[in-house]
Amino acid sequence: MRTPIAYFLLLSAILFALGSASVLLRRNALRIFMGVELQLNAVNLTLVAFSRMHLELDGQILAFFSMVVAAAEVVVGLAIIVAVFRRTGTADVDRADVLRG
Amino acid sequence: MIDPPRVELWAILPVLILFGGAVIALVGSAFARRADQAPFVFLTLAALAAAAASALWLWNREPTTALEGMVSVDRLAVVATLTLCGVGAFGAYLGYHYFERDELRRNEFYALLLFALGGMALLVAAADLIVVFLAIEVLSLSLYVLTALTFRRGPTEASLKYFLLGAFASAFLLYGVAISYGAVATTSIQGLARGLAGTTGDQSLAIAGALLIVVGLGFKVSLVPFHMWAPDVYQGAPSPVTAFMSAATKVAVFVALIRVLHVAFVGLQWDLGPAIAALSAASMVVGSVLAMAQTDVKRLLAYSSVAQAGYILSAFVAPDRDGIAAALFYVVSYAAAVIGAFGVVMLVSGGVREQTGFERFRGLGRRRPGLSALLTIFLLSLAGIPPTAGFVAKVFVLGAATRAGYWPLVLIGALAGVVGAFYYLRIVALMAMREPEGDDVADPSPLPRLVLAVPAAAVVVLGIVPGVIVPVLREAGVLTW
Amino acid sequence: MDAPWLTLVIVSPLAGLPVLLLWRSISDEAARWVGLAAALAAFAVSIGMLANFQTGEAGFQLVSKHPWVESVGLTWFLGVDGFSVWLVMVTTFMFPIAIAASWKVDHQVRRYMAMALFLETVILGAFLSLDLLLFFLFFEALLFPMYYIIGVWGSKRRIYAATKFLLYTMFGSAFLLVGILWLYIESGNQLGKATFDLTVLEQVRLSTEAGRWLFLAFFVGFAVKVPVWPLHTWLPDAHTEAPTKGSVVLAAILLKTGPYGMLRFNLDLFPEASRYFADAIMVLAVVGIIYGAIVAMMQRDIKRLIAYSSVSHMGLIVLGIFAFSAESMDGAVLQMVNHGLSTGMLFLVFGMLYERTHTREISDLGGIVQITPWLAGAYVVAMFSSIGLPGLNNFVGEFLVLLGTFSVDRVLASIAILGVILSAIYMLWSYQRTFQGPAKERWGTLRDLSWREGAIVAPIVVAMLWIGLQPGPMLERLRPTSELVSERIRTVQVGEAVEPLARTSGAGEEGP
Amino acid sequence: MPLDNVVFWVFAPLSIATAIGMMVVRNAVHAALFLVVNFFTIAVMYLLLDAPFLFAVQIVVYAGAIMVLFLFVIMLLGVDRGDPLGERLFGQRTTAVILAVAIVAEVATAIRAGVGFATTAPEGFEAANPGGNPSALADVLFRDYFFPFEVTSILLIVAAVAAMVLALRRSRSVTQREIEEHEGDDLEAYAMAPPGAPESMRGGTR
Amino acid sequence: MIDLIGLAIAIPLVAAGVNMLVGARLGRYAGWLATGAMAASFAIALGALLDLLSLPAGDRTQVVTVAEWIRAGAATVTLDLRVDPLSITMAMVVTGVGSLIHLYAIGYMEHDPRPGRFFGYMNLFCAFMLALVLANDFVLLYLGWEGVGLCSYLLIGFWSDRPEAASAAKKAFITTRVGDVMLLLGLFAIWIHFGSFDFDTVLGAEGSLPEIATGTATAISLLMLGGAVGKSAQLPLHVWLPDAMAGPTPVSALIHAATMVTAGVYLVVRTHVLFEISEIALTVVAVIGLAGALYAGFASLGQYDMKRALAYSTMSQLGFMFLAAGLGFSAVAISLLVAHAFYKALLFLTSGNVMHGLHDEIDVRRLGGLVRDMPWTAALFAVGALALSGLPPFSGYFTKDAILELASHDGEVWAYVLGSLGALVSAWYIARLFFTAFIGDRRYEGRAHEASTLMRAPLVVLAIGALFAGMWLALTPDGRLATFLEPVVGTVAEGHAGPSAQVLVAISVVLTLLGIAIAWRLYRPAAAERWISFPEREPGLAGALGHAFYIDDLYAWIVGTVGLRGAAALEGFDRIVVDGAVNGVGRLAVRLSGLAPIWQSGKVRRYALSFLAGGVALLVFAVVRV
Repeated sequence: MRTPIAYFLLLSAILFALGSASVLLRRNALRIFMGVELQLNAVNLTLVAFSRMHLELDGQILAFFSMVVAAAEVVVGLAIIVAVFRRTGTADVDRADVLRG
Repeated sequence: MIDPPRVELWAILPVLILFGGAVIALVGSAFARRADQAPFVFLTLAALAAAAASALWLWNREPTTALEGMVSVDRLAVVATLTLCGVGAFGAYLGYHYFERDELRRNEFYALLLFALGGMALLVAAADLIVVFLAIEVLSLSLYVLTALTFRRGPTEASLKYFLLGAFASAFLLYGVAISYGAVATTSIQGLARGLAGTTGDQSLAIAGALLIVVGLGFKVSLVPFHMWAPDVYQGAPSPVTAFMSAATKVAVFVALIRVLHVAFVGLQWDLGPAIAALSAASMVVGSVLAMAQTDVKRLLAYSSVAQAGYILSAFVAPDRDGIAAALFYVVSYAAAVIGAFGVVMLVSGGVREQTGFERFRGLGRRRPGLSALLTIFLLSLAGIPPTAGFVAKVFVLGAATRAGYWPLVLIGALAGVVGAFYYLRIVALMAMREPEGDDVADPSPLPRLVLAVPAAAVVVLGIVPGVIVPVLREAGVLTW
Repeated sequence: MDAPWLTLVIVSPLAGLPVLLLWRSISDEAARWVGLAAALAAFAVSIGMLANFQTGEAGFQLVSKHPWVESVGLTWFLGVDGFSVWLVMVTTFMFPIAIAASWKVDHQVRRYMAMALFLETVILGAFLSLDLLLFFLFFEALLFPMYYIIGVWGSKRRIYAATKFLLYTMFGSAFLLVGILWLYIESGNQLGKATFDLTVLEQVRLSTEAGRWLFLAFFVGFAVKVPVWPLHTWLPDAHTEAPTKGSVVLAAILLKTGPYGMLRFNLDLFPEASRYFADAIMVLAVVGIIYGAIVAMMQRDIKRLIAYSSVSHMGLIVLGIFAFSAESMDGAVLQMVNHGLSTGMLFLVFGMLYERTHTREISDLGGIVQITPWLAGAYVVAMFSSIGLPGLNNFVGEFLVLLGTFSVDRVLASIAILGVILSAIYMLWSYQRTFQGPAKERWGTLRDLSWREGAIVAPIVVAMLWIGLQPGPMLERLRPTSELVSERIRTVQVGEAVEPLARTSGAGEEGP
Repeated sequence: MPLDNVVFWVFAPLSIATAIGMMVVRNAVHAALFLVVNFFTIAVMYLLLDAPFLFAVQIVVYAGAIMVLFLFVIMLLGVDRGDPLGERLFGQRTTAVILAVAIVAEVATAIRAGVGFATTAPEGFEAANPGGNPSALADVLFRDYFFPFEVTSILLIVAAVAAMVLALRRSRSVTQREIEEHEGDDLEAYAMAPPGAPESMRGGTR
Repeated sequence: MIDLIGLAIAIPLVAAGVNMLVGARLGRYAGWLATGAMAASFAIALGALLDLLSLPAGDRTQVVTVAEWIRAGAATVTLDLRVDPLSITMAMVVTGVGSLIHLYAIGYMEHDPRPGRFFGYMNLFCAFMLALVLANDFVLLYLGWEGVGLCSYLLIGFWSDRPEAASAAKKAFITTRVGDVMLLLGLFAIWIHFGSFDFDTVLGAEGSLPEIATGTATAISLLMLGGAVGKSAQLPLHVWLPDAMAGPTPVSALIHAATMVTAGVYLVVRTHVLFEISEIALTVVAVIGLAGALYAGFASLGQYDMKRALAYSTMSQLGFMFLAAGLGFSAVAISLLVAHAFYKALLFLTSGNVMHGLHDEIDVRRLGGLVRDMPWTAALFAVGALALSGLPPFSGYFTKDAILELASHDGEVWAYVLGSLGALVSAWYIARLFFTAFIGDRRYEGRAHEASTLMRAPLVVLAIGALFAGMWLALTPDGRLATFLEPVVGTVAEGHAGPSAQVLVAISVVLTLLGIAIAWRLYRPAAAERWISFPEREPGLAGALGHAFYIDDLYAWIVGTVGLRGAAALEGFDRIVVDGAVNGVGRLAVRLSGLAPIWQSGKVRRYALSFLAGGVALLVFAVVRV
């Protein structure tokens, strides 16, 4: 393959940035969380690209682990969001501001 | 057919014990949902004791890495594990008292506590960034749940915030790991050290990776500007959880930071130094200043813990065993003081309603001389006033920073200490120099006081004869690769 | 007799602490007696120390040196020389008096006494430690008990005053800490082994630049405690709001840690910088003398007035130190003791009056002298001592300081001497308004000094007269040290490298 | 123009586009679907990078499991009405965009220094994949990385516990109206006293 | 006896201690104790004097070693005492006149509630005064110097419930302190130059002049003079003396007439060698003295309060002493000092009698004709007046007029002319006092009762002294004071300029009589209402005289208005600016901290924002660092 590795890395950087941006911009907890997922995927892409560059599989392994972690996080995260929703009836994080100052 | 890996389970005996205890507690809580909690406490304490014992047993091992270089066996890990076990014990007892008093049956508490401790014990022994990442995830997930454990509005909100930002942070951490992997083609901590040793040319990639990792870990220890979750979460979480979280997390993550900065990226120390110093200074200043106007003790302590993290970090600019020893001493004394402080707050605040405003502490010295005396000792240590451990610790870290030539940082630290004295002693003044008002909801039971007298004694003893642990810590500061 | 005298002196006040801390149900009366007994014990021990003090020795004596935290080079390194010996004595002398004077404290007596004894210990430690970190430890440990005493047993705005005192002095010691650490590291770089040992640090050769910066760091730390103008505003508040004993200890002893620190550390460690900054500091000191006196004149509150008079007197002490002449240094050290006695007694006697009248306002008082002649008499003695009447203690100190300064800088001395007039003005004027004039009938029923109070005041008067007429024993003990130090300083040229100090008795060797 | 280039240049823009879409659409469900597509494109990238196994896992785990879970929760909570795009936090949007751009720029600079924009991956990746990518991965995973693998199991247990504890709530779920009623007591318990405390609280400077 | 001279100080000191501590229990015996102590120390002084006289003139300077006081650096101060003709003369005056006044005071203070305190202070004063005159060391002299200041403060303010007394005491102490400070500076200068405070080292043994530059000598002498001026209430530091009369009359007699105020003269005479080295200083002394003599003389004319009038007269007499010292006639200055001690004490005590007899009435406008009620007192006052006015053969003549005589012989015409004017004025004002207070018809109600014998006896002794001491001291061959003092003050150079002695005698007698005549013309009984109503007719002149030409009022304005305003301003500066800055910093910090909620808004996305910003910042650092 002749596509420079950097392209993949840049792509993942862009995706990572978009992910963080949506964390900052969305008010719905779920969608914030989606942004985080996007970030994790971007990182995975970086890992795989580097593993390709270094001609070794560790990167892919790491990506694999990160997927598992992502899965676990999703479980917990969604549970928390559900719990909050049940408590307050909304998933809008801007309304979760009892604790401040 | 592949050759089987070397499985040296003894190397992670403490971790195994903790996780084992966690699983047992979990099963137990699953079957005995309404049962009395006492057995769980004893189980937890037993597990902690066993873990501590096994850690001690590891003390004299030749420093090495085990499990295919994933875990390092060294005295740093041992010391950290012991500290964690101690903190865990107090956390467990405080939690027990807390939930018992309001007849809340939260038997999962112990399982989650042990899981978190297991993750921390793993973190302090991690010899590979991927293990660091996984361990962080383990302890974070446990803490998210612990934070929410009373399911009142505050805890759930705190948990949500903690989780969202935590996930955000772990993405950065992972990105950092990935980039460092890209830069050096390994994620092994010692491998990174070897890879970076003697490399010349532009290190931007590696530095970027290192800094992203610092961001990820800095979030956990609430360094400015990654600290903003801390006040909300500390205030929102149940007091025993706050106590445990604020003490244990810092111990574990700072030890991990030691491994990352003093081993993995030690080759970049001169590049990273200023960034570390900046973070440290920012944390000390912002934390102290913002704490001044607080009128809720829990929240005030949260901000103060931000400043404290800054102090600990200031020792990291000196990449040598003395710097490490200084940081370790600070972490230990901080852990003792802060868990004690939150413990007292828990007793004063009157159960899950968590009334931690200043008015609860007015004239406490008259109503509850014992509690106020304890809290005073802890606050003095946090403020770094002799003869308490906090003073010695502050001298150690600032001395380390001075040795590294960062005397502006030292000056900032010293002056931030003045601000610190202001808000810590505000509470002392509140307790000792004002007349009590309103009804007294403080917990009368004597046992918790006795338990909290232990960290108080530790704080004073360490303040007068720090020599009892300093040699040990310097031993722990010797890192080989 | 050979004993670890200094260690004993430091720990002896703690003797009473276990009782006070552990015996929760102790009666107030018993607590008072325990406190007094411990303080007296400390005095007795310090007498023993004095007896073993070799007259004519310039260097440190009765040195005891034990490693404490080897890893950082912190040592339990105590030593006494001409500078510190009398400060120790005045400390142990004033504390029993101060405690006896606070017999009237009625709430939380147990804690009060415990704090007092703890305070005495740390003050003594500060005066005796030759290890910079040890000194700083004590220097910082001073703050909390004082803060607590002011804040808990003080008068209306006590918390404000206590906090201000604490923060202000901590602000100063922040710089001090940085300086100490810097020096510590520097010693490590130069001597291989980093240390806080004063006698070793004297050997460290500093660049002129570094020396000056360090000097400033140390100086700020001590200047706040002195207090040197314009860092003085914490003093009036603290003095005013503190309970009588607090004011006495604060004025008599606590302030002395500042000039003592300058004398012991700034001059020893940074002679070049000391010379370089001497003129500026002397000017500050003189400003302090005049300024403090004039502001004192306008105070409506006796305690504030005395506090500002302290600013003035402490300025004189700093002047004496930085004039660098042997006479002025002798005078300065003597003046530290004298100021302790006279201002301490002023606060003491006024405190007794305050217990009767419960007002500090000058305008509320008047004509007291006809009602309580003895109390007034005691006040007059203290007043004239602080005015510097020959035959009483202050005169000797002021005389020597001004004489020594005059031999160095005529102009400054001639300005500083105006303080002598001003002190007469504000003291006599306030005396006239409070004690003289027609007696207000509301005070008609005041009791005169009781025997207890008389017994408290008498020792101070005796000491005043003794120092005033026979200062010889004191002077001859501190003369060698001051001559040594002033000789060294005078030989230093600004901008040149400095020869390390050679002490007659190498304190470094002694001890295990 | 070699095939992989073509593929990359087709899918990279698509990936970015879908990411943006995920970010901007109002409806949560649509956002989730955008995200699924995005995951597909990333999977394709894996393929380009000779990671067929991850390609599979990506599709199965992410696009399959995780996103379904997301959609499920969205439906469960009924928050698919979508949330208003109007921004209430001052300067949030601008700053966010600036920061995002900054990240890309910085990472790009770092990559340029560390990797170089032109360098293509060396050939001979097959050598690292004896017996095909999956089995080779297996070798590495179960030898070098067996311990982290075990740790992930712990992680999953914790996740399970967490979900259990959080989901099996004692109290029944409440409606919006009841919240409003109970708001009060919770607030007085948890809301902060406004900073700038009353005089009585002030120990300090005045 | 000389070696025991220390006891002359110790005995009154001990008595003072006893009186001050347990005086309350002693009751009226306190006075006897004090008087006894004074008598004892008088006896010792007398013994010392006799011993001294038995010695050859050459070694009449004896130093009694007592103890070392201060030794620091190069400075050494001793408590040694010096017995030489000058110091013993002063000691005699102090103890002699002192004893008499103590005796008198027993009667005078019998109704006072706190005699113990009073006599304690009195004895303390005598002890300090003796230390002053017997000191062999400038610092010890300074101790006495300040000590007498203290006692003067305590005694003026003895009736401290009277506001004017309290203020007067304070004023006296502070004003003299100004002089003391100059003296102290003088001592410093001496030490810088001579490296010692010892008289022998500084002043040189007899004859041998200390080697010292004229400029230095001038500086030192002028500083000393400053001290002397303060203590002796000379221009411009004289303002405290008239007010000091608020104290009990014996105090005025002892401290503010006989002894303390003469300390300045003693100092100048003692250090005359330094003054003589620098001619300027000497001239300044003479000028100040003469100016003071005239100024005070005229001021005295404007006073209606007997004691104030006498106070100004004291000042004027002291002026003459300074004049003498300034002209170099130290011996004469001392003899005037001695004589003045007698008659001025006498005058004060008689006026004390008046107060005592007329319950503190002292305003001549409400006196008059006292001669009938208190003949003794009137007679004694007359004696004192004659002595003061300088009619031969009374003391004043042999002392005051001797000065003028010598001045003219030396060709100091200005001094002679103005001095004679002063002499005339002296005769005038003292005669005025006698005429207005004692003759004519009564202007007071009731009867004034004559003083008791106890109070009269000492007065008689004083009167004898006032009459003949001058003559005896001046004429009798061996008693001649000048010769006795020669070893210390050197010989008085007899000049021969100007008219002959007989002419001068004639002139002085004429002038004195003229003064008395003027007084009679103005204040004779017939003219009573004229001089009483004088202020209404001549407010300007009367005011000027009465207020002593308003110098005091000027000072009062400077200190009380300008000074206080300035001080108040500085106090405000301290409170608002200096302290305000400190508190401002604190307040600012708390304000700052109060801003937390703006950012710590509880909005998790804000948190994420700052998080991301931090990360970006670190990355910036990572890439642009190089």
